[in-house]
Amino acid sequence: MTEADPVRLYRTVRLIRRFEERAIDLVRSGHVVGGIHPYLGQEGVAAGVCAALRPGDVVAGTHRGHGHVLAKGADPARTMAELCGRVTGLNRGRGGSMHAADFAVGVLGANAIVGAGGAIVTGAVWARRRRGEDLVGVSFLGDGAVNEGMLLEAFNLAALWRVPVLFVCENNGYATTMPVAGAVAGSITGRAEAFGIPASVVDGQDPEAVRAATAAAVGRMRAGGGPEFIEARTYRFDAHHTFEHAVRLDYRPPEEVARGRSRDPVEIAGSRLAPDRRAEVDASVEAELDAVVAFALAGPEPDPAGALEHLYASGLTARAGGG
Amino acid sequence: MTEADPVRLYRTVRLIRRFEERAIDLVRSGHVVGGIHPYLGQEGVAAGVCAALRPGDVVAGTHRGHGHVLAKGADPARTMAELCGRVTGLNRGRGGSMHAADFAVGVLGANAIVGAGGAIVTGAVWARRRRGEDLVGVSFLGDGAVNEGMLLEAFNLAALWRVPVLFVCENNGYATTMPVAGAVAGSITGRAEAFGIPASVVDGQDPEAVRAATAAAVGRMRAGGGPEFIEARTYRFDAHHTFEHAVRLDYRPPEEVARGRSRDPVEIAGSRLAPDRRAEVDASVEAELDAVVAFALAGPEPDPAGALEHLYASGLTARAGGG
Amino acid sequence: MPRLSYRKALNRALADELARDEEVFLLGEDIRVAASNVTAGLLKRFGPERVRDTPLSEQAFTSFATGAALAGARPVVEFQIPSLLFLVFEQIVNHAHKFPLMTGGQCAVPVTYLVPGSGSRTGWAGQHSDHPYSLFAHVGVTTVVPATPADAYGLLVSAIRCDDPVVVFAPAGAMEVRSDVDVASLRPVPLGRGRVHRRGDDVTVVAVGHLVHDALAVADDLADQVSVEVFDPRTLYPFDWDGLLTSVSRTGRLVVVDDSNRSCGIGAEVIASVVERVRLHAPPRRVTRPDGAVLPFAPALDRAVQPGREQLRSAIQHLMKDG
Amino acid sequence: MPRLSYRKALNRALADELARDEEVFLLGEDIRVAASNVTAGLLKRFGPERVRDTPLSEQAFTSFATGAALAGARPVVEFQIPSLLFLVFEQIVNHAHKFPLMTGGQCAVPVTYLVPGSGSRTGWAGQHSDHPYSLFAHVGVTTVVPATPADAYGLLVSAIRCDDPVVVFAPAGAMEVRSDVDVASLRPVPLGRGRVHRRGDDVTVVAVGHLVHDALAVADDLADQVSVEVFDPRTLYPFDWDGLLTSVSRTGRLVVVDDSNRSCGIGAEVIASVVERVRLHAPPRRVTRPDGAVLPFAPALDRAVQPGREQLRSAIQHLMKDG
Ligand SMILES: Cc1ncc(C[n+]2csc(CCOP(=O)(O)OP(=O)(O)O)c2C)c(N)n1
Ligand SMILES: Cc1ncc(C[n+]2csc(CCOP(=O)(O)OP(=O)(O)O)c2C)c(N)n1
Ligand SMILES: [Mg+2]
Ligand SMILES: [Mg+2]
Repeated sequence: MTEADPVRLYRTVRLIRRFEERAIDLVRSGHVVGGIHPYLGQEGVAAGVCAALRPGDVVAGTHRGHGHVLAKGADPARTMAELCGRVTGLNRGRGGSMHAADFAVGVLGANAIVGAGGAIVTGAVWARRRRGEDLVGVSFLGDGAVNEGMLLEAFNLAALWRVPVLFVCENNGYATTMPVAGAVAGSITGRAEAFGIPASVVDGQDPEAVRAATAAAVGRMRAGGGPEFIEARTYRFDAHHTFEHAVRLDYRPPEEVARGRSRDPVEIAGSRLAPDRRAEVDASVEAELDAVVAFALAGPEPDPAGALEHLYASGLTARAGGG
Repeated sequence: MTEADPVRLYRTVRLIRRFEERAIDLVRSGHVVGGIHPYLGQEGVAAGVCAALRPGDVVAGTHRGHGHVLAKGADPARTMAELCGRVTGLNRGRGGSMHAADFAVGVLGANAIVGAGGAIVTGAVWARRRRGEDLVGVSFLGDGAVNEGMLLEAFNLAALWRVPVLFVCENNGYATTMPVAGAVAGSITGRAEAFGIPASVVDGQDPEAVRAATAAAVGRMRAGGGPEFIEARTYRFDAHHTFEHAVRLDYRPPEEVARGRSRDPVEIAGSRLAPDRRAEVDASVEAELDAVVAFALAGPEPDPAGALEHLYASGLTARAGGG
Repeated sequence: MPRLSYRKALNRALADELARDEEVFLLGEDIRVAASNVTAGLLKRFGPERVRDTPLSEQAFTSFATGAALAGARPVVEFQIPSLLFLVFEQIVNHAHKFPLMTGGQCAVPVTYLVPGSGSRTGWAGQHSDHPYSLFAHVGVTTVVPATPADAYGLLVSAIRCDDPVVVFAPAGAMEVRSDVDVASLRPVPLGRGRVHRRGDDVTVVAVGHLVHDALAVADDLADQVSVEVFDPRTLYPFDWDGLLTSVSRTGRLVVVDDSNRSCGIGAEVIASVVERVRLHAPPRRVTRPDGAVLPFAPALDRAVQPGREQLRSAIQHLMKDG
Repeated sequence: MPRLSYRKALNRALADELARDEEVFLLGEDIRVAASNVTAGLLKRFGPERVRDTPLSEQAFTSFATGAALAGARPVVEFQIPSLLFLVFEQIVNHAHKFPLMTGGQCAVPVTYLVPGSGSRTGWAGQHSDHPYSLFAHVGVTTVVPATPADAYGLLVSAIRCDDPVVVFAPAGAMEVRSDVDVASLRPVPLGRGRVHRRGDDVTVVAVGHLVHDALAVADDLADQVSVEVFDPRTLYPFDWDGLLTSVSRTGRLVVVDDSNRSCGIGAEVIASVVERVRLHAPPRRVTRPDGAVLPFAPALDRAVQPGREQLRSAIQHLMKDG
């Protein structure tokens, strides 16, 4: 969809929101081991960006990755099953929250290493276009990532070789506890502009604004343009990671958190729907998520005997570690 | 010297020129094993920059490093002895051309890894200033280095923490055989500006212009400013590395080479001296270099039994590799 | 006697060294708010110049530490994830480690790299669960893996005082260990000296890091069948060969249990170095991660890839049958 | 029969694979003009889309290759210096190697990393003389070190066709080897299969890469005293344990000569894996670089740090005396 579709956009935002809330419940109940980096508050970015993409386009996500995976079209049930480490998960339980991937819908994977996705998606888009496919790519990244050298190198390659990759920086104000001002000399958009990459800022809390900005950038890319950059200003409503629910880290003033939470993408997108339409969507999302959680928890856990399955695509079998 | 001193500047330029030519002779005669990256044509940059520094300032050089080492005040005889792998060399014959270092005069070392010096000199300057020393640092780098992520990360740290480091990019048009236009999306100065680092372009073939630009930048840094960036436009007169004397690599049009060579820093600096003064300097440089080469070749070669001396500063002795 | 936790022991070592030596300072991500807890309270006590929170620029801040060390400081660099050591491998191995020899002894690089929570933190999956200590033992960077709170304190202190780079791995599996320690009795523990945790006559079990506790448990379990000596090398490079040979010469049997990959791991090194010099009664055995291990997300798979007590027990029993 | 050089064999392997499979392409620095010679003529024949010269951005182009491979391409990435593998260690080990398992088998990453001239090129000093193959054998990335022109051809072809990442080390000490080869007879050589270059009864010498030629020379020299079998593993990971055990079970004696650092090197792995399964007549021996080796510049020092024929000869002789 390159046209606005407020219902679909709202549904995606709402789905991600409730998916994350349910996932946090499953962290609390011990079903999701290791915790998650909740996407709460940032839903508008993934939803808006992916609303402007086609199924054949590819995206590379981040450690805060569920939103990207869902917005690009992965099955929420298999995504949740992955978080629960079940064989029915997207990655057969091998990846978990930080590595959820669904190549079938163009999700090259969440990635636990900050700044790592940019070069990977650039290579993937380049290789498929060389083969004649008409696609673009999106690299999601956080404000922390713009300080990683490997990402800046990727900006250069994409710009130089005119690979149509949209770099979407979700500026939620912090890298874990580090505020942007303490980490970014210059500006975030300036980082991209230095490589000749057109860069703009968008209100990341408004999914429709994000969609429109993405549609414009992607339109230029499909028309033969090189990479583009969007800084989506957003706010993380919850913890950096669920471990923060247990350990109190003191880095965001309460007033700031309140202000940040006051611009809620779910409300912003929801306010554009008639109340009964919105209620309908909410109910459908709720029903879907009940099924999602049920599916996830019903999935079998993987057999430890197959712990190293898929380690080598060539079929090589690794020597065991036993005595 | 922050004042112009045409004689001293010319002497430095001339010394580096003739040092390199003598070193190339020693490569040909087999006394310098492994070859060198000649600095021919770029002498004005090292000479001009270091003319604006104080003895207590520190510099980090590159693989094309002899010019930086000499201009900062290292003994040419011990530098040449290092190239010849003698115990009388700056590094006792352990470093060679690509690692020549002289901490006593603030040379933290040539460095064989492109882009690596920036963060090192930033840390060194920061640590010494924390101790109350009043110094600045210089990181020399090539046009190829501005594509290295580690260097871009260093720009960010230096800018953020306002460490007075002058990044001097010697844009000689090529990284080995790769022209700047094929490697740098955006512009070289734009890379620094993206981090809020003031950047300017200077004629690198004019040592006095380089000195003046450096003095201005260093003056701002000593007055409490953060890092600065200078792009010195220069030209490499000879091969990327002496191996190119044997293997013909075809990447620079002959007209371009002729044009580049027509602006010779030795001539430009020399033309500012009265002819007899210039002749005097030339003679003194020649005499010095005769002594330099004699000293270098007279130095004993290191004893293989001590091959791993200095491996560990803590005194740890490495286990041998023998059977 | 108060119970000292491993985590608190690291914190105390940092505090004591910061207090003792003005040249010690900390660098790392979120160390201000002590996301890993090992830096808790240090910002308040020592201020932001000595507890420096960094942007996500691991390569630059690692080499910044190298530079600071060249200038006489003693930086401690904290990494949030073991695989970040992959990202800065070049900076440690090619620069920090090589500078003393390359410069012919002109400098020392006393940097400590600290990884709190190395190895698997259940649920952190593939990119966060590495235990790459054998890599550093291979390149010859001093490598420390403390098993107990007192050793964590004493080895970290010694690492900071060492004139060479030292990597300190604090295994996730040991971070929660507590023991009865008279805090006033905490002392530096010499690098390169192992420790016999349990005397035994029949077999020497070399156990690394958190696996020391597993080895002790297995030894106790098997006490009625076999007399097990548990040797904890504490430092993997340089290794305490004398200490180990003394033990193995007496027992004549060797099992190694180590949480790194099998091929070219420290387990291989221990076996090779022993059999080069001691004739064993039975073929030695190793219990390790499998070759090429990538830790899968699902907890049961994750556990299956790590060496466990069952495997160790079976290795000891088989070995006793063999001779 | 024509004399085929090792260098030319690599060139031919690249050309044949580029011709055979449209998905094969090359990435690297100065490969356009073939600074290392192994890409000579390829630009002209296959064009700049398939022989892609890159900016100095090793991290980005390595991950670009990962992305392209995820999209079905088969990139070959050339590195000019062995230590550049340190710089991209994260990109290879944490991404390319881990993607198949982490995604639960959704993808393959068929990238070949080629290092022409690994190990010491005399006079290139500390940062250019590494031989880090054991690091890749530890992490479990397929690692190949061909000794002869025919194996260089055959293993590089197999590496390119392999569905997993493969690192191909072409030792500087082997690059100039030429042998009589019927070019029409060149064939892929299976990965993971060793080769007995010389049959013998008394001792098995495992020799890696260029050291195969030294081992053969020593074996000939000692022919009147001892019958030496020379085993060339060719692939270090996965290792041909069956092939080696067959040899050692017959000879009952083992010496390894390998150009990596001693601690946790492939030499240690070979010894450990053999003594776990075979009772030897005499303690095994290794000839390696010393622990933590950094190659000093001066040629005599550089040589002293590398394993040599004298050391191998003496190791064999001592071993024969031992039992
Ligand atoms: C290269 C790297 N450095 C550090 C980390 C540890 N880490 C995980 S998330 C994170 C913060 C990332 O901040 P940002 O990019 O702004 O994304 P956000 O978490 O705000 O979504 C850090 C430091 C990592 N995973 N990778
Ligand atoms: C990180 C890194 N990549 C590649 C190389 C190999 N190399 C040595 S010099 C050089 C070219 C450097 O170009 P530039 O920075 O412009 O400096 P110049 O040689 O022109 O002085 C290359 C690619 C290296 N030494 N380090
Ligand atoms: Mg952020
Ligand atoms: Mg250049």
